[in-house]
Amino acid sequence: MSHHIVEVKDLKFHYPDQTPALRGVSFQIRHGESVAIVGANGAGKSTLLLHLNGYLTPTDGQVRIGDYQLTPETVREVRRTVGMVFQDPDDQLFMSTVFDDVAFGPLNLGFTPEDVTARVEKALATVGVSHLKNRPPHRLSTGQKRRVAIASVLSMSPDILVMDEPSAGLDPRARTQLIELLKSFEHTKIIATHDLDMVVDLCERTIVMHDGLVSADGPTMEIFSDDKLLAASCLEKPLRMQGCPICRCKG
Amino acid sequence: MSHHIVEVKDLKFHYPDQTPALRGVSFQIRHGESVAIVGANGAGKSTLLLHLNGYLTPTDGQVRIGDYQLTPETVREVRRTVGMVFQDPDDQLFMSTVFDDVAFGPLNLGFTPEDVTARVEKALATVGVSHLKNRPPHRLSTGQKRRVAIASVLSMSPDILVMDEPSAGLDPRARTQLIELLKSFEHTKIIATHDLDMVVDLCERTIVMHDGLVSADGPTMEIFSDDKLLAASCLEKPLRMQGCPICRCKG
Amino acid sequence: MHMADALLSPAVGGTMWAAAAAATVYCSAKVRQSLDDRKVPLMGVLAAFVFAAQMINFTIPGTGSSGHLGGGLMLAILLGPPAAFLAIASVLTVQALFFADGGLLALGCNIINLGIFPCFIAYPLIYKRIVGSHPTRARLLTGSLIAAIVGLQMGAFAVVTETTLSGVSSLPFSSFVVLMQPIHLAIGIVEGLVTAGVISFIWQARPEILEKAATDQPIGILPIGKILVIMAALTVLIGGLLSWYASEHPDGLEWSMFKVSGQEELETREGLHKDLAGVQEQTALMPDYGFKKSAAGDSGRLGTSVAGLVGGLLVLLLGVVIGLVLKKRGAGGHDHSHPHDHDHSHPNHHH
Amino acid sequence: MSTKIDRAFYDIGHLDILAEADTPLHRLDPRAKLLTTAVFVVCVVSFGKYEIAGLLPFFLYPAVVIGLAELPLSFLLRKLLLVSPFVIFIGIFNPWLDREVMVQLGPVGISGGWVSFASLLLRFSLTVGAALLLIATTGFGTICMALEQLGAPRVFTVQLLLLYRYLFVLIAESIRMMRAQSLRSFNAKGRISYRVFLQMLGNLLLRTIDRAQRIHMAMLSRAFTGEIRIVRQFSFGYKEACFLAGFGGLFLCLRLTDLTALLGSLVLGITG
Ligand SMILES: Nc1ncnc2c1ncn2[C@@H]1O[C@H](COP(=O)(O)OP(=O)(O)OP(=O)(O)O)[C@@H](O)[C@H]1O
Ligand SMILES: Nc1ncnc2c1ncn2[C@@H]1O[C@H](COP(=O)(O)OP(=O)(O)OP(=O)(O)O)[C@@H](O)[C@H]1O
Ligand SMILES: [Mg+2]
Ligand SMILES: [Mg+2]
Repeated sequence: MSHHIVEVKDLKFHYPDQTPALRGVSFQIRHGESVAIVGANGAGKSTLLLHLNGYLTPTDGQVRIGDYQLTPETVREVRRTVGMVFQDPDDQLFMSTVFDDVAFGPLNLGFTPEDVTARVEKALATVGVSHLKNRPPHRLSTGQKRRVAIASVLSMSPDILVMDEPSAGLDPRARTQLIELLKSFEHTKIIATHDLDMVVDLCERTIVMHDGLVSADGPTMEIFSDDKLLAASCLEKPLRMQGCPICRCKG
Repeated sequence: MSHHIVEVKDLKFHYPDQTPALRGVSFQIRHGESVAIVGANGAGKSTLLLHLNGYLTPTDGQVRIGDYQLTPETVREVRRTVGMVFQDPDDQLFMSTVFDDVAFGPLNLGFTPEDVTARVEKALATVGVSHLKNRPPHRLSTGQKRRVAIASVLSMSPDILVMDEPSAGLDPRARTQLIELLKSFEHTKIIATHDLDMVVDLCERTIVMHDGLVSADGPTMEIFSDDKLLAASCLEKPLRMQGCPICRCKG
Repeated sequence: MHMADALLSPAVGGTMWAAAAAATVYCSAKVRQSLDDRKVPLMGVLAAFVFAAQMINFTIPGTGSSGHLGGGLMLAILLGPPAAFLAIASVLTVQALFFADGGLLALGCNIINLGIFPCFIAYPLIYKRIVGSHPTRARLLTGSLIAAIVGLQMGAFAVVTETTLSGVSSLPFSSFVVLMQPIHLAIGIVEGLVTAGVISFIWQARPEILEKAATDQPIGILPIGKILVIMAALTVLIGGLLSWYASEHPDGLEWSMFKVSGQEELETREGLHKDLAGVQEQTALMPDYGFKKSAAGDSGRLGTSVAGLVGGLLVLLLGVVIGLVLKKRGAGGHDHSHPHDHDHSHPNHHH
Repeated sequence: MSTKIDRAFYDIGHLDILAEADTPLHRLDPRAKLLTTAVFVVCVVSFGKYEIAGLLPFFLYPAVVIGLAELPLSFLLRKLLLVSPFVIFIGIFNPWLDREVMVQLGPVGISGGWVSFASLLLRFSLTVGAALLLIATTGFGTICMALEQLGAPRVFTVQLLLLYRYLFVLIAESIRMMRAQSLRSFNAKGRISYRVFLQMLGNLLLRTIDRAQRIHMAMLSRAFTGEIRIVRQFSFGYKEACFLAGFGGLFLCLRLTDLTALLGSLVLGITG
């Protein structure tokens, strides 16, 4: 058994129209790590995440999650291990009430109705939206939807949380609350985002993608101090590190 | 003639399902001003913007744009004056090529084909995407789409640019480029956003909305130094001001 | 056009309901067999798309009226017959429940009229034959136009048949046909043009979508023979119903025809109805309009009917009073106002 | 923002909220309400073409339901007023074709056509009203589950649930697109030409298909195997049986006997 929970080796992927979205990506992630994936629009972040739960099948290369090499046979096991939170919560909340949505995963995993209910209650309580149980998702606010989307994944007790732009569209307060919530989780976390300030708060390690390749991989603070690297990857320093606009001093 | 180019007086609006989205909003904006509208999710920002070009009709109250009181008779003139950029560029780019999309407004305004072409070329050049002219919009990156959306409005030579979350979904570099681009425009600008750091860079004045009402209106720096106000409106200090040791002491 | 409960008799409505239910079960089984679980969300979301698309209207040049997408044929092209049939059926169910389009009993008719014809006749037998797997603009246009027109003509004819069989409308069969078919020719042309336009847009932008739709469906092995058998069975059923009705209620269909052609013979009808009155009292769930009508001049019957009216109004009044009382009682104990979701309640506040 | 569908879209949201109320009627097992509504509709449409008196007592049911479920009458009436144009269109031929005088009220002779037209409108408001009440006291999701328990195929009910869920998302999307279009159109009433219409629709469809793909991904990543499962706790108990038997019996009784005439002649007899 490998001590790496996620291992990606020389991953390549072409979309059907021949766009080469990933051109050879490799990295390993250990249990309990919290890793950010950053990079320009179109760098391949979302495409990479979709490989981690076997939704896309690599054109070339391998993905190993926990003890399993990702293959059509193991994909079910892998999806149980990897909880994926999508960018647009409307895509993820497809059932007609919050309860049904959060119960969807556990039911598919074959739990008894009592177990399912217990899991749903627990997941909703964890993200603090138990009172929304019977609401239809289309009547939730953006922040509430995001929390329910996270609960819908937590209810399957995944080992790894994979998230695509979790802070998009949230107002500043809701964003801070989300960051606090994610901080409180013990899961291995992999977060693709443009919100570099959230990365500073949440992830000790950052993988920079550029044009379908990993252009850097290291401690977050080191990455964000490397001006040359940032410039080459269409990134900038996190805002809080850019200096205060009022007193013009460096943070 | 008023010297205010935008004047909103006691604006109230209920959605058909009786959600009171605006509960009495008033402000004036002068020629050339750049004003941010900030507030929590659901505060009513987008709803307010949709009144500025007469898309929504107030339940009560008035909107005056330039010399025109907004009425069904003047709405044509008003829409020509007010260029609106939507949050999701996919909503705005509905034609099958970038050129057709940017030409859509001028054609409807009745310009000759030569004029239309000239306007399109100019607008595309202004936002720096002339090379994308013949591409279908659904094949563009997020940042490119955003630029084309702005061009599609610039081609009608509006006096006022109204934008809803222009920086959403952009990578850090694209965001900075957008801010620079917007800075270079001489138009009166009204920008609804959660990106308070962009507000600091772009807008000398900020209107804070809370629950369908204006809870503050003043110079951006003053607003963002008022911790109590921010807390009451579900906001936080812009990120760059959060990291500053000097301002933190002040705050 | 949607059939409505109010225009239906229980016999016709019930028969069509049974047919629609059978078709739904059949198509569900087909979709499950295909084991393509990608289709599950696609069907639901495309069905929702039909509603969204219907909000966008275009102006038909020179007429001042506007046209929009119907959706049946387009769903068939994108999803294949069985899945498209289910999607159409779910669109119609939502319309029946929320949009006051039709009603619950008429749902069966609507599912058959607007689902079977585009999915199992117009698409496989016309559109697919004309367009084939290598579409050109011209083929797409011809195929969509003819398929849409034929589908809607059949649907319209079914509406006329069902309405006439039900006997609630006085509109004679033939003039009803003359009224409906041309209207639906126009609707069909619009539908065909829109479908062709949208499909060629998709073909240009993302051909792989249509290629996938065209190849992965079990459409090639779609049992045309079976469908023809089902259609034949339906025809026999409707035909049987029609003739049974015609003999049972001569003043339904035939009388209407006579009236239009000016061969109305009141005397014979009178006689027939007296004979039928007894039968009709026993089969109380069947329309007994002939009976009431023939007795209209009779002062005794009129007396009863005034009494009936008075009694009916009394019960109605009683109902209103009961409703009000119940409502008052309820209002005492409950808070009526449903707080609107202001979309800014941050869940943490509720911890 | 005033097309029929647009309006109906907000009404759907409103019906949704009504269905969330907590009254004895709302708590009833949906199957009982569904079956009762079915009996109601069949009884109503089984009346003869010229029946009016017999239909009136059937308003008892909506009155009781509105009362028990504390529904806003004005809202329901407004929805009813959006009478299906088709019914009017077909029905209005009756007075025109069927002119034989049927009822003589003093000097005024009322033709069979008018009587049958009135009857048609009564049926219409009863049947459509019943459907609205069902939705307003039950909610769409619950009705779908009831349908399934009554034997509807799973694939079909799942369609219904997904359709309903994404109705809101997609309509909001198309409203935003029309908004963008109309703001750059400048002509009166936001007319859309065929060419532009096709491109809007095409783009919307592309986005819808992409969305379906993302939803599928979301389903797969939650162990979806082609089967949608739901936990539900309905029980068809004593209350439900009473409701169904009580109202069902009442409807059949109203249909099969001439109760109203009896009551009416009783009253007329006393006063006369
Ligand atoms: N369905 C698709 N078909 C073809 N090409 C695609 C598809 N989805 C993405 N691409 C292309 O693949 C590349 C990587 O896209 P991806 O969505 O992974 O980028 P990203 O890093 O997530 O960008 P963003 O920050 O904008 O979300 C881009 O060039 C994109 O245009
Ligand atoms: N079409 C609609 N129908 C009913 N209510 C609506 C509609 N659109 C918005 N609302 C409601 O109106 C209020 C104001 O919404 P609005 O979209 O203006 O907020 P916002 O400030 O733009 O929020 P965000 O920051 O999330 O974009 C919210 O309570 C919202 O739920
Ligand atoms: Mg992405
Ligand atoms: Mg908004």
